[in-house]
Amino acid sequence: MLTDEFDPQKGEMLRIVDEEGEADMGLMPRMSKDLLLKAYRTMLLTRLADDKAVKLQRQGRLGAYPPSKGQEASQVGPAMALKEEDWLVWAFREMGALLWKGVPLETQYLYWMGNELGNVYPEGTRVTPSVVPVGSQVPQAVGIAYAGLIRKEKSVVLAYFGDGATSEGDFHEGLNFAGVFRTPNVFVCQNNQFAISTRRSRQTASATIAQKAIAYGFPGILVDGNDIMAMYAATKEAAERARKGKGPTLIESFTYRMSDHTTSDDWRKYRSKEEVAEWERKDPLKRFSAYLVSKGFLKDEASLIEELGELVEKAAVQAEATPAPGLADVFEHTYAEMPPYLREQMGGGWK
Amino acid sequence: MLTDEFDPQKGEMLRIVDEEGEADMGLMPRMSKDLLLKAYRTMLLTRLADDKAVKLQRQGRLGAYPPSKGQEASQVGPAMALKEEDWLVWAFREMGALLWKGVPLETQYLYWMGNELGNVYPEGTRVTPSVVPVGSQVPQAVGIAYAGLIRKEKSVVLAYFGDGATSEGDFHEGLNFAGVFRTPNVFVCQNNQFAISTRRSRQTASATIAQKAIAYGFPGILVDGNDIMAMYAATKEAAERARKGKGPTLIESFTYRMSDHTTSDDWRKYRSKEEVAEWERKDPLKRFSAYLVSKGFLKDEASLIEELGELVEKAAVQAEATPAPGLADVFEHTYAEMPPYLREQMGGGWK
Amino acid sequence: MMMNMVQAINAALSGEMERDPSVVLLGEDVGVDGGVFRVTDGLIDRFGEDRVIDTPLAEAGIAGVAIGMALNGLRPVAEIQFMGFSYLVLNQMINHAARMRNRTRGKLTVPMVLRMPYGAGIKALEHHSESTEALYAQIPGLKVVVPSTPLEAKGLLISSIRDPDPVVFLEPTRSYRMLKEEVPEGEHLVPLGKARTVQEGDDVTIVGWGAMIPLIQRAVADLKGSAEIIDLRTISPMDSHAVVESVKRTGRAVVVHEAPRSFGPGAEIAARIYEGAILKLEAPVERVTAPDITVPLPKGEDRYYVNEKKIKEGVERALRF
Amino acid sequence: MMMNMVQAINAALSGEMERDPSVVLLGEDVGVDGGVFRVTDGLIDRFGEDRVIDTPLAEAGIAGVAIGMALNGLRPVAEIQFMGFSYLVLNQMINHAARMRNRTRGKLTVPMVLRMPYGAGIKALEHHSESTEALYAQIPGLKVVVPSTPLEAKGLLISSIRDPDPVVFLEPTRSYRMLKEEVPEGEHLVPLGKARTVQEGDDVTIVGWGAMIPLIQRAVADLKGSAEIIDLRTISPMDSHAVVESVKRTGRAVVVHEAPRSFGPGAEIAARIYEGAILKLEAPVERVTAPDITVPLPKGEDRYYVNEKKIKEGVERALRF
Ligand SMILES: Cc1ncc(C[n+]2csc(CCOP(=O)(O)OP(=O)(O)O)c2C)c(N)n1
Ligand SMILES: Cc1ncc(C[n+]2csc(CCOP(=O)(O)OP(=O)(O)O)c2C)c(N)n1
Ligand SMILES: [Mg+2]
Ligand SMILES: [Mg+2]
Repeated sequence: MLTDEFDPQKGEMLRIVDEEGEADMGLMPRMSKDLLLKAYRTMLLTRLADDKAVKLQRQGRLGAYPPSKGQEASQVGPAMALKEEDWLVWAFREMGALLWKGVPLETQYLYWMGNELGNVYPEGTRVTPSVVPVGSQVPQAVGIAYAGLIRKEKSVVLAYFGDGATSEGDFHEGLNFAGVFRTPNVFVCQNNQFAISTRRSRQTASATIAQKAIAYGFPGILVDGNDIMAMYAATKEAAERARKGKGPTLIESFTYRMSDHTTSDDWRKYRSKEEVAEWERKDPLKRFSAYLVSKGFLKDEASLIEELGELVEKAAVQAEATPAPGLADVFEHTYAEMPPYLREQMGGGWK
Repeated sequence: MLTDEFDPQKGEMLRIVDEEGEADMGLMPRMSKDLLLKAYRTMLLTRLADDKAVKLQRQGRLGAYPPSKGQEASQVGPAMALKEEDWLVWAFREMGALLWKGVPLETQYLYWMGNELGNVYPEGTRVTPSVVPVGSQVPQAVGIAYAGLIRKEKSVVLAYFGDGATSEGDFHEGLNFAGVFRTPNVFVCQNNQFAISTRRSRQTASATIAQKAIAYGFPGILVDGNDIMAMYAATKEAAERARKGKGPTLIESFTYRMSDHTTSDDWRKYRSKEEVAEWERKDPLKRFSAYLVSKGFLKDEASLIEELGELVEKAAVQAEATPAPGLADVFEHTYAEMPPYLREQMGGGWK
Repeated sequence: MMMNMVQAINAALSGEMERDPSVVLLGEDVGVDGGVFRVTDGLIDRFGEDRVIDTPLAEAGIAGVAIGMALNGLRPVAEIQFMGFSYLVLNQMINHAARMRNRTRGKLTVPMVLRMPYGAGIKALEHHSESTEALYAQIPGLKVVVPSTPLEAKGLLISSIRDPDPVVFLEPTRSYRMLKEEVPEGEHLVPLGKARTVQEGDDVTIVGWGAMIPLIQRAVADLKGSAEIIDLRTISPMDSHAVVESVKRTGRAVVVHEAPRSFGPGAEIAARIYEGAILKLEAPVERVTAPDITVPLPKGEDRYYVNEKKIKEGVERALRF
Repeated sequence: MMMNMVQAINAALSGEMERDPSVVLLGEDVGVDGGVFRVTDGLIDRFGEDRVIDTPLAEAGIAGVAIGMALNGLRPVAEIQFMGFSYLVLNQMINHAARMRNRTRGKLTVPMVLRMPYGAGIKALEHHSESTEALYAQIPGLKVVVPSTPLEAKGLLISSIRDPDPVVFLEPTRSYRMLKEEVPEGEHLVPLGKARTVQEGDDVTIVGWGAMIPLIQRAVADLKGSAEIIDLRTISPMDSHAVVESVKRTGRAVVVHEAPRSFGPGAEIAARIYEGAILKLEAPVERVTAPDITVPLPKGEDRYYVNEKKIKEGVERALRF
């Protein structure tokens, strides 16, 4: 059990591939070449799509947007451990995870462009919509998992949230319920060191976030969030534990937000260029590609970039071509059946 | 440091006087005979006043009331460690602590009889009024402590709450703030094993409540809550640490509610007579009096009981003699200044 | 069978749990203890602790977990122990439950019921007497339902459980054991969003709900003039049509609620009456409510609570105008 | 000095912090970052991190801590980053801040300000456009204040900070940088609980606040007939006297707010107008509001937000009646 080997209270962190791309094969999970390449592809797509979203925002073609840059391993690694019947519950900065789980890029763009259709995912995709109120999704994820138990499913529910979210009551209440009910939950805290401008050290005096699991009676593990192998391995173990009825796990993904909080933010207000440069060195994509290159798995990155770039452009075009919601759209989903006064309001004065 | 010697993660619990009244003198805090007798007196007064409150309720002379029985040491011990300038923040089941800190019994009765004057304490008594919404007082206690820091006071803020309260978001948010701001707070969780009918084991999967402090980066300690010496010693150490600017402490007082949750409750619905009898054996008053008797400090308990019984009767009479609030009372404290429409409402129709 | 409201609610819950395995109950002390008012008494024995769930003491968590359950195919009925503690769930209810349908254009929905005892008049502890139904009623996407009798409670609760949208179900504590009436054993449905005419009349329309209904009935018993009494049942979405049509006939209206006056439900009802029946109104709409103060502790409660006398005076003011 | 609303609020805060050492600020990102709207920019440098406090991300905690501070001699000004996240503080505000004075008969009080940006009209992210002022306004013991211009913001905020009771101070996001006006450098006070006549007129009274005021002004610019515009400023306790007196003169009233209609502040205002001026009213009170739906995402926002056209239509309906 990785959770036994790595004790967050001792500051121990699971890392499989180091910053130079060197792997500790003793810890390496079984992953086929195809799986590895698909993971890299998703991470790279995320990076490119993220860049594009920022550009679209700057051009006024997309609203405020929270970039994923630097967190691609932290996002994709856990999602890779999910089966189709498993649920993915996210916050708002998990583009890569959603891409892996089958939420199309154009749908994601649509959401950030300000269209509710961006919350409508392909039939059967077990992904909840974005949750902007920080932390609210945590107890919801526990409820989803509980329902799975009652309905005799074998599904696992993976919930993402940030380091900032761990300060909210909802985080606490959710994890506490999960501990009591032993629900099949995997909690992934993307500790990207900041909640907007607030540093992790100011967020909580707890030495690690992983050790907060001790308060809920289940294991917590600290993982290098820029190492996709480590994130995958830790989540896979946690998902298996959950599936076997052995309860939840808290995974702290130790990573870094390389860009602004959102496009409305300016990181230079609260951190130094040196600090950011230091983390650019630790870029999860670089590390992963170094590993893949060393293995001889990754050869023609340039043409991959080109291919994915085209996908990104297409998704943007498609999203932009989607018409804005009509009058009925904004009214008729308030209730299953529209109350008479609402129909009147729709008819008169709000045309 | 007791917090170093007793590790809640290993299940270690601080106990100084055991169930037979035998003391571990190596751990015994310095306490004068007077202090000991005053403590016993307060505990006994609490027991008698508590009994009386239940009787008054049964006679329809007092409203729903949450008995303290069994928790007298857990309440009085921490309060004993406070200085006059220190604050005491309570929930709703801390009669003994309030008596120690100077809130008269008749005032407490008045509150449970349903009169707001029961929230008005003698000038200078640094005690906040009852907090019924479970857990809300925790962040408030942190704010009080922070204000003390800003105002360059050396005061400590002691906050009580129950095992049930630890599940609330407010508990989490409050302790997390305290950790970050290193406020002079002492948090005493009276783990009386129940939140109404809900057992401690159902409240959280955490092995102890004391270990929840690990999530907030400050020490936690598990203490035998039926041992007044242990509760006093642990709180004294925590208060000193707080006063020195070394931040907060979480104390889990391991105790038992020997009576009903409130007079509206019936404990036979959710626990066995055997279980309750087992804890009656561990009665904190018995233990303390055995110790005092063995020391030769306590001689004439009967006349003490008589004296305190009279105090109790007098307090009840005094509380009952207090007139119900007048019309102006219920209106005029809504704001510092009464808005015109409220004055109108008071004038007409609500006479 | 003769039942009080507690029994009727219990019957509604057990009937629905019997009928539909996706119905689950959760809340503080709802299981072993049967709820602090014994509303869920015996259900854990019948349906097991997986479906009658004693939760940790955390209201936001309860609401959040219920939302999650509803998203994954269950029909949770969550209990908040008293309305005064329900402010803790407002983020979950407003930001999530209420708008899930809209924000996913109908793809994801939250068919849940949030039950809670509410209202004063029983000389309870602090925070145990709140009636802040307007907090919930103002949120698009939520439904707010209040039963006034045992029979109504059964019918409205069953409809609430089967409703595809989140319903806040407010149980007037004061009415829990006030009265027994005949309640059919099997299915009994009362539609949401439809007011009920408790008593027909021609001279004044009195609108109320929950524990106000029996008070209103007694207040007008020896009225000179005939009063039409409307039990609103669903505070939101409101059946203003029924109210307005009645007022068009009677020309006078009195709204009775136990919440404080300002920004209370009575303001909306009055506004809709004016908007819909202004040309037929012969008097201003009277609001008989609590004053704009915090609910006093028991010794002062009578200075707050609506009573027969205040209702009578309001009705007389309307008739006299 | 010419200032926009952000600068005026900043000036009010720094002036009060200068004057009174017990004033402290707390909230998410209010320190180093100067707040997400830069409202508190530079204050941490002037007053230090003990008085300009970057908190962990926990709204209930912020409110609870602020209450504690107020109980122990400080005058905290707490920021909630957006009104849509403020539902998390309702338990602390309703159950504690609002009633501390009453429940201790004046012995303990909570002089705090809870500031937050509110309102739509800026095509923001989900949950960043709420205007649920009625949630707060209905709570006895709380005051709810909304400034409409930079000058007003400075004067009202200073009064709010000095007020002995808890004040919820709502800053219309849309107005933050919309307009600059001359704001005096030193002390400038605007009393709470007093409405402001923005423009005098005889034919119709239009009541609004915050970001609605400039919209109303533009909407009536070329009106046939003269409109009296009242900026309510304090939603609660409401200066209904000013509104009612004006309507008694004009005989017609329009209430404009950007919150959804039902159970919104407009209902209470309308009810008080009817109650106070029924015999002088020549038309029903028009409510120009958002519809009863969730604030749409940016692409649909215009279908929700009140605009000049809708106001104009409302005023014309009132005039035509
Ligand atoms: C309840 C709530 N409070 C405040 C905000 C404003 N806000 C949006 S993101 C954010 C920081 C979140 O930090 P973290 O959880 O670490 O996630 P990250 O942004 O780093 O991915 C804040 C304060 C919010 N969305 N919800
Ligand atoms: C927020 C809130 N939820 C529910 C209640 C109802 N209630 C009153 S006391 C209590 C149990 C409290 O348990 P604990 O914190 O262990 O304190 P104890 O009663 O054991 O002293 C509950 C659920 C409440 N008062 N406040
Ligand atoms: Mg973060
Ligand atoms: Mg307890």
